[in-house]
Amino acid sequence: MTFLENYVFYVGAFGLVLIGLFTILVKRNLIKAIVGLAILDTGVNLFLISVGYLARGTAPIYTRAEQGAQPMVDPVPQALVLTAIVIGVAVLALALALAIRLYRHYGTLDLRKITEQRW
Amino acid sequence: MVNPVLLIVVPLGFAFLIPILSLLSKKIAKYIPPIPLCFNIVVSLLLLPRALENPVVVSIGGWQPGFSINLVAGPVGILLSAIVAFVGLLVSIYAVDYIREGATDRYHMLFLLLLTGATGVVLTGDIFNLFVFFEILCISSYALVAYAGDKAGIESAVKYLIQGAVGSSLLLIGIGLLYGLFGTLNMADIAKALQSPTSLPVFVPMALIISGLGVEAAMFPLNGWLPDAHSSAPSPVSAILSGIAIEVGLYAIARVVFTIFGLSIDSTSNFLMFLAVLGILTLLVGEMCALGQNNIKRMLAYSSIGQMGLILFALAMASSYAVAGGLFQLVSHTLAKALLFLTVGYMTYRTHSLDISALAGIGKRMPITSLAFTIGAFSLIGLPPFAGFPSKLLIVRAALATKECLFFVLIGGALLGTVIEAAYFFRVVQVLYFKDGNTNIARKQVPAVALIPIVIFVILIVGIGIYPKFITGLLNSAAAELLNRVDYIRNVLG
Amino acid sequence: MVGRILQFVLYPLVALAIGVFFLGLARKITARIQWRYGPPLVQPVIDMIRFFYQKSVSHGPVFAVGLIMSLAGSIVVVLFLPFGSICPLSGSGGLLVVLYVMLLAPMGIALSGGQGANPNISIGISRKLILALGYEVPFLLVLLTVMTHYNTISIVQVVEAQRDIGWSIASLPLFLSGVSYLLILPAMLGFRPFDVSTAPQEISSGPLVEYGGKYLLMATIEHALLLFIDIALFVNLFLGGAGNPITFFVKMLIVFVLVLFIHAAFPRLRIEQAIRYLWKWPTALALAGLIIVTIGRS
Amino acid sequence: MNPQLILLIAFGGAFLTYIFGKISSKLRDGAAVAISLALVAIFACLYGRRLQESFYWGFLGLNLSFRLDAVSWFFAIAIVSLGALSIIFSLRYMRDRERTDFYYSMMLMVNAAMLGIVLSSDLISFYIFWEMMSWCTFLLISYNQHRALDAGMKYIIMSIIGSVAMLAGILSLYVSFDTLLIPQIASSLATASPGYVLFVLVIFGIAFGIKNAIMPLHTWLPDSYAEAPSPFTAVLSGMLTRMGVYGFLLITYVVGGMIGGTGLGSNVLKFNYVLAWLGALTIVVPTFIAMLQNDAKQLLAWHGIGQGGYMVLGIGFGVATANSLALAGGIFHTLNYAICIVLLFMSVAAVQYRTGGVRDLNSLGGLVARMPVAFVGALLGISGLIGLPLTNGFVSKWMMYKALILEGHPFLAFAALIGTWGTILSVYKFLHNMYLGQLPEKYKHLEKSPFSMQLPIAVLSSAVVLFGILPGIPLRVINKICTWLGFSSLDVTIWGFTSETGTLNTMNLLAAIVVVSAVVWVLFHRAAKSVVVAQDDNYAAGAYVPKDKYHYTAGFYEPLFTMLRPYLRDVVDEFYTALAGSVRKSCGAVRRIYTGDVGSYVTYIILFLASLILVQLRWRPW
Repeated sequence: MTFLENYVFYVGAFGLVLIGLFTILVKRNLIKAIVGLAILDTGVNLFLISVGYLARGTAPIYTRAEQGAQPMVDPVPQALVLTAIVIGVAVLALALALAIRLYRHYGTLDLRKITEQRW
Repeated sequence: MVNPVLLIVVPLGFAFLIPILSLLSKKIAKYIPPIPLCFNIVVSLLLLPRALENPVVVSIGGWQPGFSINLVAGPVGILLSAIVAFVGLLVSIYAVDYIREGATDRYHMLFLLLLTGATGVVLTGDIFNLFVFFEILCISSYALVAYAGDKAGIESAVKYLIQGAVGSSLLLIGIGLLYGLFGTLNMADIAKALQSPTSLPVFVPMALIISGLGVEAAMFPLNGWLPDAHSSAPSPVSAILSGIAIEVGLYAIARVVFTIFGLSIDSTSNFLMFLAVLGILTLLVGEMCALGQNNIKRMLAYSSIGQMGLILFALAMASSYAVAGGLFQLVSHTLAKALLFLTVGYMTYRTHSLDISALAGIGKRMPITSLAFTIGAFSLIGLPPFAGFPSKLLIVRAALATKECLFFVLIGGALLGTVIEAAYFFRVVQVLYFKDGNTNIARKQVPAVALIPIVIFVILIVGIGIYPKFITGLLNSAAAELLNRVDYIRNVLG
Repeated sequence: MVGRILQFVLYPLVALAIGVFFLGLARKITARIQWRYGPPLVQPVIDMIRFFYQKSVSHGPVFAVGLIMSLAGSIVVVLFLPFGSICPLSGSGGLLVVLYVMLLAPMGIALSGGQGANPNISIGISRKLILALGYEVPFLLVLLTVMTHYNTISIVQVVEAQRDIGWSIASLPLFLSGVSYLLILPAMLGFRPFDVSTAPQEISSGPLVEYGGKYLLMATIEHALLLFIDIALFVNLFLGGAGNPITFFVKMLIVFVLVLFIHAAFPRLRIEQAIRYLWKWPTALALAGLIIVTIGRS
Repeated sequence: MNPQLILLIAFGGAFLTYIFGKISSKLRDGAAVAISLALVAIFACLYGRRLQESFYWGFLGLNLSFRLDAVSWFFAIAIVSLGALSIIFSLRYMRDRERTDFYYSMMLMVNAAMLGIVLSSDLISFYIFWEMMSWCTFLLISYNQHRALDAGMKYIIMSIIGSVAMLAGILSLYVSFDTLLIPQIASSLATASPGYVLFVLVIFGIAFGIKNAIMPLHTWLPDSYAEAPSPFTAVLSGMLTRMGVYGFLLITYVVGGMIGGTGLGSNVLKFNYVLAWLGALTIVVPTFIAMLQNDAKQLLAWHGIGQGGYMVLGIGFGVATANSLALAGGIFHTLNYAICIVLLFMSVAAVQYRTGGVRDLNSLGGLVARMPVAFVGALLGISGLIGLPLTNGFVSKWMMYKALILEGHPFLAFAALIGTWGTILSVYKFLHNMYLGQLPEKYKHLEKSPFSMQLPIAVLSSAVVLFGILPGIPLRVINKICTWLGFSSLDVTIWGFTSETGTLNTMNLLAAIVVVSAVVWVLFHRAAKSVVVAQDDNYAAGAYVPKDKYHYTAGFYEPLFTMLRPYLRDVVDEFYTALAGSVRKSCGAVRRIYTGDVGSYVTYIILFLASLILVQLRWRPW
């Protein structure tokens, strides 16, 4: 099972992405759709981390010079993920805030009923 | 020596200054946005001569290019950042009077953030940084769409948010794949390493990035959010969204396609052809949807889709004429559409209705505003002597110069779109001037503060229409920069 | 020079005399065919003299101006038509001008009648114009056939050409046209079965109803000249004109009597029937002639 | 006086008029009249001058330039004169209307734009002025509100379609030859492939055909003419529509730069034959449709289409057979028609002004007694339209007929001649129902038309007669146009033509008619006197007749109509209307893409991405 060993993170990441997308597509409830967004985000973040992951690598921190040429994971994706998480959180917070307002207006969170803006 | 970083830092700083200052006084918030935007215009103009010679490349943190985040202020970047600042300035002046209700300090803060994001997108040379600025732009626009807090606004914002979030996830995946392939995020670096854009491993990230950016740039099947968001937002926000946000998205697509993936007319890939077809499809769908609209702002929103399609088509032709024409169209659309939304803002404010038929007879009650609307509409249709004419002329000319049947057919579609566009805009003009309507509307002009930006837009539209040389020089070098990948790489990497 | 001026003066008078003679002849022959005795041949002359001295009723200046215009138009047309060897205005535009000057007569009557403000007049004029549209279709086709065949727009040249090659009506394509012309001639002259516009029993003579005295005189002269013009045109175009006025007159007389037989024998058609007829056989013949001529030319 | 300055005056005048209007309406009227008369004076002084002026505007690297030669002078003087007369006519007509500032400045603007069209020497400035003319016209047509709105929409949509075609054509020329100067394009096209020349002809033919309302492209015209404010209708019908004729001349010049030398390509000839036939079709059908109309302006509008057919026939045929007589006839007819139709519309407008906007032919009558000047204008106008001898229309029609017959195209000639009969029937109805017959009771005390209306009518009436008697005056200029186009020169005399195949001498004709009329008049005068009686005395014989009832107008040609009506539908218009309806419907269908359900939008995004990747995986097209 070398394939799974090598690519397990990718499979997991894309699995999460697909689950997220599926949730957004299929679920009528806005909150569930937002949860789908969160899952999608997580999947993407996991994917980014996997890009830079090195099996058995250490943290990319040069604190002790004697550690020498030990394999390290790529630090850049981690930085990216940090940013992405922050952004994701902002989006989620905004989405949930909007959901509350939307519920006040419509009395429902069913996305298929909230179609006043169309055509 | 002016640094392009200032273009981003100063508005960002002022944006966060607003909530603090508004602790002192509620009224002060609305006067703050013009300050950094004025500053940005000045800086852009100061940078312009240098940028025209050679793009100004700044690395943040003093790292070597390729390892650090860098800003590339070439002619395109400066042109667009100047436009962003300029349109932003005019809209912020307009908003001084227009935005009265709700938490005005937050509005102004979000507004500045949005413009910061837009400026960042056009200046950055790092693809992840592009994503970050895009998110700044998007999140603030979600919030701004919902600003009024009414039913339509909230609904549109939610839908916009969901689609936008999906889009940016796709963009991020694409960026991740690119990083995985090339180990770098610097656009020039990636471009240098990337050889064949058609090989499958490269195509997948390209497809992801284009789909992701396409959501923001209102490409045809990806633009479900646009008519809702643009029509439900407060008018100044609509003006910015239609005038700046989607253009920035389109710029990002062009930058990615031309610079990173190196597609050009003489490359073996005919993906550009696909984009051209998609552009015309977008154009036709937008114009056709706009034709039957009764809601004026929704009509304008669909018209924006159409215009985006035209610009996309022009950019996808990838000849220097075509790209110059596309950028010209971008400029003229920005001016005209911003003008239209600003005028419509006060018209609908007076009539308390977004229905086109409710605007009947407003030409008599608000003559200057109506005149401005008419000029904006004529410019969008592409009638001389307004700014839309030379830009459309350049695009048609470029399409005919390709001497390819496909482009002849496509430009035929574009011209058909123009006819439809003429049909609905002329109908509105008739309603404004030649229909007797509601006499209850107060015979009241737009307040002077709001009139200033409107008049400036009108002057610019007429001025550029009569004397296009005013900006064609800049546009030509911008087009050259956008198309010349080798020079871009050399300039950035030294 | 004097001869030329004499031509100008005398020719219309001769034409008028012939026309008036035809008017009398028409009444006489019709009467005889219908087993009546009929008025004397000079009756029209007597009438005209009486009209001249009779008081009349007017409806304003247009009422008179229209008639004058109409009469003047007819006289000018006469000047354009070769009569034997006499043709005072041969070099001023040819058949095309004739075609257009011929318009003055109906237009003038219509103008004057319009001012008469009598429904009978309006109905009559409307019928007259419709009928004109009806016979103009074959008529124009016929004229075009002739002009195309001889490649000229001058009547004099048409007549001269026939002197060399024989009568037009004897050659194949123009035979069709000639027959077509004959078929529409009653309509052009306003004779039965095409007298819808003046139908006395229906609309009290239509355009003429308000005319009395000198107005009626002028209308009569106009009609007399019309008889001359249409028949003279036929003789010129199809029967080779003539070297001298006498032959010309004889030819005209024969054609006229032919028309009179039709006039006396047929009842009046309704206007739609008339149009339908005119647009059927005469048009088909004329069209056939024109097509043959055009093909022959190219 | 260079062309830029003239245009500056023209456009500046338009703006000034608007500004003056805000100050005082008297000032505005004065300014409008002064500017339009000044333009007339300028062009009168420029007679026979040739100017060529290039000035750089920096318009996308294109040279914009102006020129003045025979053809532009000919059209320019017609534009400014008719424009000035319309402005003078408007003074009273528009006095108590709304938005007169707008009206006057737009009138001047339209005139200025038309001047720009005829003065421009390169296609891009031509196009710019063309478009400006289009949208100014749109605004003016819509001015009357209500039904005018639809008319305006119809106009602008067709106009935009035409100009879009033209834009494509112009830019295609630019891409091919890298110049837009008309003379240079003309010389470059001489070496172009015949197929390309045909493409240029067709695409410009569509643009100019729409403006000139050639048969399948005519549908905008009747409504626009009928609904526009009448003085503007005069301009619209007189010159603006005829910019199409100017366009055809221009395109003839452009593709026919080689007429003198190598001869025209066969495609050019074929195209012009087709054009001539379309012209013939345009003559016949609309003039017959005109008979059906009961609205004075609609009736004249259909004649506008029909008479346009004569011009197209003359020009197309003239080019196809290299016959300068037909060509000159077509051009001359443009001028003649313009004079006549402006006269007719003014006469209708005068009646409208006095009767409070009535233009229904069934409710007027007998106005000759109340408005003699308008009647004379109408009479001369219709005479010119018909082409009665001694009016200007006669000469131009004669020229075309002669050319058609002698070149062996009797069928085209037949179409033109039968069109004349259609014209006679319909314009007589127009004249009769409006001016002749019984004066309705309510118009018994109508006032005469005011002087500012009588003046233009008088001027134009005399022009009708003057050009009919002395056609040589305009024909000299037209002759120059023909030689500019590379055609052989005509043997023009002041009173007509001399040639072997048929001479035209209007002097003989004039002498004959005048002398004969005098004789008849003397005879008439010598006869017993007549008494003027009320119109109804004779008919009613003293009995009571309801006075308004017995004016025979409604269904004037009823028997003919019942026969022809099924054939005289405007099928093209119906087709376009259906087309527009289905376009609107399909647009409505396309809108359904935006379902409002965010799920479907996300589906679009996913599907787009998935199909991109799958297509590339499967077929690798990119």
